[in-house]
Amino acid sequence: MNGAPQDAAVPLLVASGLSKHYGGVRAIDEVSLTLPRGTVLGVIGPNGAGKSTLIGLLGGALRPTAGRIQFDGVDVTGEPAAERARRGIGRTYQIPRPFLDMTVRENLLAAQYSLEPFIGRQRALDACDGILERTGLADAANLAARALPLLRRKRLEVARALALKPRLLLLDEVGAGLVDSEVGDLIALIRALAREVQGLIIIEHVLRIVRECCGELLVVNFGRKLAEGHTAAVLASEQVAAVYLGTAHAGAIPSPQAAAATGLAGLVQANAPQAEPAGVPLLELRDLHAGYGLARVLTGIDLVVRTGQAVAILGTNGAGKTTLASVISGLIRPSAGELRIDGVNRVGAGPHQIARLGISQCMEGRRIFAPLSVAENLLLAAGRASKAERSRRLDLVYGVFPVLRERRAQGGTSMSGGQQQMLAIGRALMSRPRLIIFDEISLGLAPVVMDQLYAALAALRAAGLTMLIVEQDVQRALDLADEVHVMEHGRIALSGTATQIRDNPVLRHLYIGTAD
Amino acid sequence: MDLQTVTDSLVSGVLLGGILALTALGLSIALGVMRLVNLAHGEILVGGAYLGLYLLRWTGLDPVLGLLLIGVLMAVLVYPLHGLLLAPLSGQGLEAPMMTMFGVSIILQNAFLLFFSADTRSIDRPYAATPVHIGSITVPQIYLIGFVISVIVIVLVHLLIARTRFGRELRASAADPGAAAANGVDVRRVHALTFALGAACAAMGGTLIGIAFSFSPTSGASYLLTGFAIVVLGGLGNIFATLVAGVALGLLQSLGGVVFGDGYRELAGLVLFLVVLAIRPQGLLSGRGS
Amino acid sequence: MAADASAQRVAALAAGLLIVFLALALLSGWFSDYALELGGRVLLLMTLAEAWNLLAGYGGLVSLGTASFVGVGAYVLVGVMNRGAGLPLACLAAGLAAAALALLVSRAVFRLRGLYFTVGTLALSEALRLFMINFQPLGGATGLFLSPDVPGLRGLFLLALGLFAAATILMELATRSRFSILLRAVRDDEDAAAQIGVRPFRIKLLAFVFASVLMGLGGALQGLKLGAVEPYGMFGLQWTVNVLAIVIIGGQGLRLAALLGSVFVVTLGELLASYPALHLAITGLILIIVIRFAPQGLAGLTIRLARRLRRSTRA
Amino acid sequence: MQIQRPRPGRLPGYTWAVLLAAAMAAAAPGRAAEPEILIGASIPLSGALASFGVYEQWGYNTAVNDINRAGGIIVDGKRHPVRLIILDDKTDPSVTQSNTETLIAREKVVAMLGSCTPALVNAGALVAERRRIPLVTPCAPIRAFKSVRPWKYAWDIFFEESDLGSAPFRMLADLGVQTNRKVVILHDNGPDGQVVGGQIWPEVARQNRYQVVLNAPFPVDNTQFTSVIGAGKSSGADIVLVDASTPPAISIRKQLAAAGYRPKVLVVEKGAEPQQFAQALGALADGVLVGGYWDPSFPYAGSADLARRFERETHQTSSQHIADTLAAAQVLLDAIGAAGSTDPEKINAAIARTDKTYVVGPVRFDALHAAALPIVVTQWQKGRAVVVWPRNRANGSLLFPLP
Repeated sequence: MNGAPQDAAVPLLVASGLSKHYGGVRAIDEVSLTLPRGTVLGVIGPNGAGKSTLIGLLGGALRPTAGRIQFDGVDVTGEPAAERARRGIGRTYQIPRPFLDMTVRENLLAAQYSLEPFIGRQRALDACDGILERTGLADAANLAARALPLLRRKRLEVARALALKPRLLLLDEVGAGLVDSEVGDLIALIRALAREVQGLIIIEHVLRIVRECCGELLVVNFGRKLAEGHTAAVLASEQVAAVYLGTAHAGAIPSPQAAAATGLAGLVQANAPQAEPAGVPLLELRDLHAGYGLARVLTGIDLVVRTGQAVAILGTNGAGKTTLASVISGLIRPSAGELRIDGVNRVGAGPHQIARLGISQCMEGRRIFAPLSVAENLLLAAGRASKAERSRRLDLVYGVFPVLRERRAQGGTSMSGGQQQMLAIGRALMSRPRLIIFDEISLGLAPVVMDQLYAALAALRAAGLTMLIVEQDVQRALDLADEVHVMEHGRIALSGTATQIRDNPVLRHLYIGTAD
Repeated sequence: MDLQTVTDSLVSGVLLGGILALTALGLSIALGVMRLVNLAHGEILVGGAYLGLYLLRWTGLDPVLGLLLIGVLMAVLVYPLHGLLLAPLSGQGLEAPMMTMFGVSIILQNAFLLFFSADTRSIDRPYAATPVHIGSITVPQIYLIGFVISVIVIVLVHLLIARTRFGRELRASAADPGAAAANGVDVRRVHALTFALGAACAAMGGTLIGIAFSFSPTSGASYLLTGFAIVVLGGLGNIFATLVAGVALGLLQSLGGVVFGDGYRELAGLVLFLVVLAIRPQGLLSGRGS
Repeated sequence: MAADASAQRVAALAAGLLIVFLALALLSGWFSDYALELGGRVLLLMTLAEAWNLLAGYGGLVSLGTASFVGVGAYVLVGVMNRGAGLPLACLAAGLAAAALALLVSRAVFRLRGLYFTVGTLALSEALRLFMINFQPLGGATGLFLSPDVPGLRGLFLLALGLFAAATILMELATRSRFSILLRAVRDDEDAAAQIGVRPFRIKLLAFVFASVLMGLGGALQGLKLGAVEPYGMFGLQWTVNVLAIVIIGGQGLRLAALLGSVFVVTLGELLASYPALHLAITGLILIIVIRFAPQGLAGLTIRLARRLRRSTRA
Repeated sequence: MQIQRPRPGRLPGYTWAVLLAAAMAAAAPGRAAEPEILIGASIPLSGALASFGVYEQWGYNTAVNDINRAGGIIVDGKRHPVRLIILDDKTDPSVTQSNTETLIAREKVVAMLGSCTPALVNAGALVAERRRIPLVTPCAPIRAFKSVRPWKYAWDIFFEESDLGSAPFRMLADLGVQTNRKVVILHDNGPDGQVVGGQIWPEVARQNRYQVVLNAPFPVDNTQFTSVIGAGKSSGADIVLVDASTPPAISIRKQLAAAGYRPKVLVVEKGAEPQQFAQALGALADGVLVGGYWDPSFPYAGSADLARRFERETHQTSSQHIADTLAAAQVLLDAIGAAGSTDPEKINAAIARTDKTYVVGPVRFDALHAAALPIVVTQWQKGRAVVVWPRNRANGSLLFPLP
């Protein structure tokens, strides 16, 4: 495509000592990798381990704090994304970013025309339609991208990257949320692609895709390289299994939390002044539908959470877990169905009203307020409580997470991911809630931190807090919850007690994809 | 032009800058918190000046003493506007609210014309026309008074935003409305109050302007633009930065005045403004971009 | 749909437009003076609105700098014609000058995204106005007078028509061609666009220059019409605001908007000019009401009405 | 930011759109001539100059009402009432232009009355010139008016800048006022400001052996003068000449005082003329001199009760602007009568022949279509404008030095 050296001796991509730091957080730290021509490299690791950051650095969306990137023997470290794309580096976004107000075909044409402004119209169209055909989007060619549901948007990401006729293709979790059969198709597609492009880097949660597509595998954790080598070998290693599958924790709760538990009691039980008898439905969803614009994410959810219960919602990426959480907390207005709190239908109530009903949410991605200090982040949620009451609650939260007391004067986002998550949990507690929705709190956290968090959750539960846990991490959720619902494609596919679910084969199928 | 003159005009530039900062404060808060380009800011400012004028005429209350009252009055007057005009437009991008406020501005202008006639007014106070000597420097008393008041008000607003619950809710709503709401903040109410707060500051600044200079139904526009310059210099919604930017602009304007003649003071200010935009889009002093 | 409009269709379209405009040009002989005057005014405003729409609607660049380019166009036309140049040359110069200004400021303003871009362009135009007021070589606040005699109403109307024709064709090119695809890609997601090789700065700049040239020519026409240009009038905020009002009242992003909006604004101005006290206030009121209750503007209403009619006729 | 997304336009939709424009244009009403004699005016009733608009509106209407009460004008042997159509130009030249076009094209007016200040007057006059419709205007300083082009259809009744500019010096000489010979000039860079402050004052000062120690121009809407005033103060000049519109004029007066600068003579042209100047400044206005061209005390028919009549009808304080606007309208109406026709050419010719004394004094146009009004110097004393020069017009004595 352009005059860069093509001889096979030069590896397609060489990244040396790549680092990306945000303030104190080291998203990527000293990662080096070499991609010989014709290889398919898989990158795995817990969410938030820095995989997407890595892609960003390679694709040029992010400027590295340190390190160099050579593509095809040329140093491209300084080049902006557009120039790298023109050299033939194509990428997809984990959260799809299609051009929402253009048709699917136009999305591809954009890539075509940016490369060859004077390409014959017909040729361009044919090329696009060809790609749409392969990616199974042909039927949607003239739809506005806005109208596509999440999974198809992910397809569009791939298609758009292909329209660039890339030599190196970076795929970021394109398999997420696919069911088995779809995974099969995707694998076929990736294999076909591997023959066309000169190199392929795949970030994937779906182990089956990793196994069947990637020759080489790189495991990232906390932004550092954890392991590297032939896929089979790497996957076999205990360490990797531990880190990645997130089963690294000892089942028992560390003792220090016991102390906290008593404090917690003060925080939570006050919420049930007339000592609500356990088992009264606190939250009830009836045939709930919701979505964004035309994309319907939730299609008929029925769910009951009783006081004192710990309910877990499991499910693949894009199954609608977080949407469900947002609907409950009033951030998204359901398109149909009922949202009952204490038996009263609250559809249409604003988030702050829901919050004041004693339902608080520990939001996905923490959503800490950067301009507010740690203490202020906590106080904010205390709302109209009296000064004395506020400081009482502060102390209790500090009791649970002593580190927050040390950092109380700091900016909320200046802390590490784990500490921020603690802050988020503390903040959810400050309103003396009756029910807390924990949304993906384990996202990209060190196992040890996860242990602390889940210990805290256990303590809260012991203290009698009702909780709804939305989780990626099956094991932990199962350990904590007494009732579990597994979501798939916007509906609840499987329900039961933790024990029932635990040994249910369907779970593995739905969640990780049948491990052969 | 001798040194005396230069120092005098530079000092008065600084003092005036403080007043300008006060007039820009409301604009800054609205932009930072509600992402509202308030094109009616100038008219609100002029409205404040008229409030001061008639307060003096009817009650004989000195506008400087009654300044807080004026602010409160204006806040009460505009508070409903938010719920009526702006709240329904939330999530419609920024032109809709912007043009709504423009509509408000022309309505206000004509209301002024109708009620107060097109005459140029000025709030006639003795201290507006008497010099004050600080060492060898001579500046108009009103500049000094205005500066002190402006700084006090700005500090108060800063405390309000930095220390109080409302302040927390305001900053939270600005940073992440969704999360704020999920934590029990009534974002809509916070916005309405912010809007009113901004109007109050504008009104107080307007009164000071009305004493120091003169005003007419149409004199809002120029203050709107200086306001924008200051806001962007300081960075959106950054209180103290706004003060610094105001002073910087005032100083630069009088520098421009001294060097090129008074004709060029505002131009000098705006040129600096554009330069800063080109180099530091996120504002002269704010650390973070928007 | 941009994608499947074939070459012939574009040709057909161009031909169609040509016919329409020729027809209008011929017809104009029978128009009353007043019709010519109003028509000219509407066409000029439509041109400006189209240009603004290219920026905001297709490029996501909400500019408050319209006045600068109008003013530059007007001044350059007058200046050049006073030096004895013919009208075509003067118009060319005006267009080029506007383009030059766009190039000059692009570096600064494109660093700004969203709100900052909007406010930045506003300050830019104000700075330019202040400069023109103080810059004596260009007449300062007095401005310049056009020495050669200006064409009559019909001439002006035809010029406005020609300009609008040019604008339309430019818009058709910009909004149906592959360029529009790139432009909209940048508008929808600048980073994602870069990831597929689009160079956002160049694309935005191109649109900015296009729009500026149109605005400059519009200004030139106005300068010709006035025969005298001075900063308060030509660089005044009212240009920016009128255009915004037209687009918003007409209906943002709908091609019909320019027409409906301009007709509405001009008519309103004509009807209310005799009630000065009400005039502006009512304009403001209408603006607020339209924004509040017809977010899609008059065009949106018309379309909805048309649909309802169709449905009722079917039923 | 989110913007409504454009839908690609469809050709048919677009064609009919353009056709609709044409239809609209063609359909626009061409009003049939009525028995009335139609004259038009586009004046600033809103915007920065709205205060002038009020006076013009009253002056024009009064002239027309008077003539109608007297039975109208005889044209082609028949008496016709006169109808004056006034449009608001929002102080925007573009609007003056389009209003004038509208009045001529839609209303088919046979003659026009002008707006106020050069920018607005020119915008209208240029259209009238193009459409061959006579336009009589007050409120446009003559030199600025003449500088635009040799007029064929536009006529101006106002003062000549050089008269105004030289007045203070002539007064100082005449009344034998004792000051040092230093002069400070502050003038806005508007058209008339340029002429008076930039050219005339310096040259007259030189002729009268005064030394201009400082001459500072500033933009019309400037509010701050600390540095110039500082410079003026340090120069110690006794005479300060200011040419500015009212808002800056007020600021200047305040800042002079606030800077502790007390010249012996303070002339503030333009801005100090309207009553609001004195109202806004209170005692500070006392002693400020301003050139004028009319005062109720003038010995012309109707002068005495004109101001009273204005204040009775509008409950606002009067201004000399009611006189020249009234006169301008009367000149036009008389010309129509003299022409005995509504043919613009004939009216235009009749205007040229104007030679009559109106409320502002004798009006006779020179070759360049201007009739100059003689200048007097008035001074604010306790909220009243008193004529202090020339002696034969004075109705009060000069307050000196500036308190």
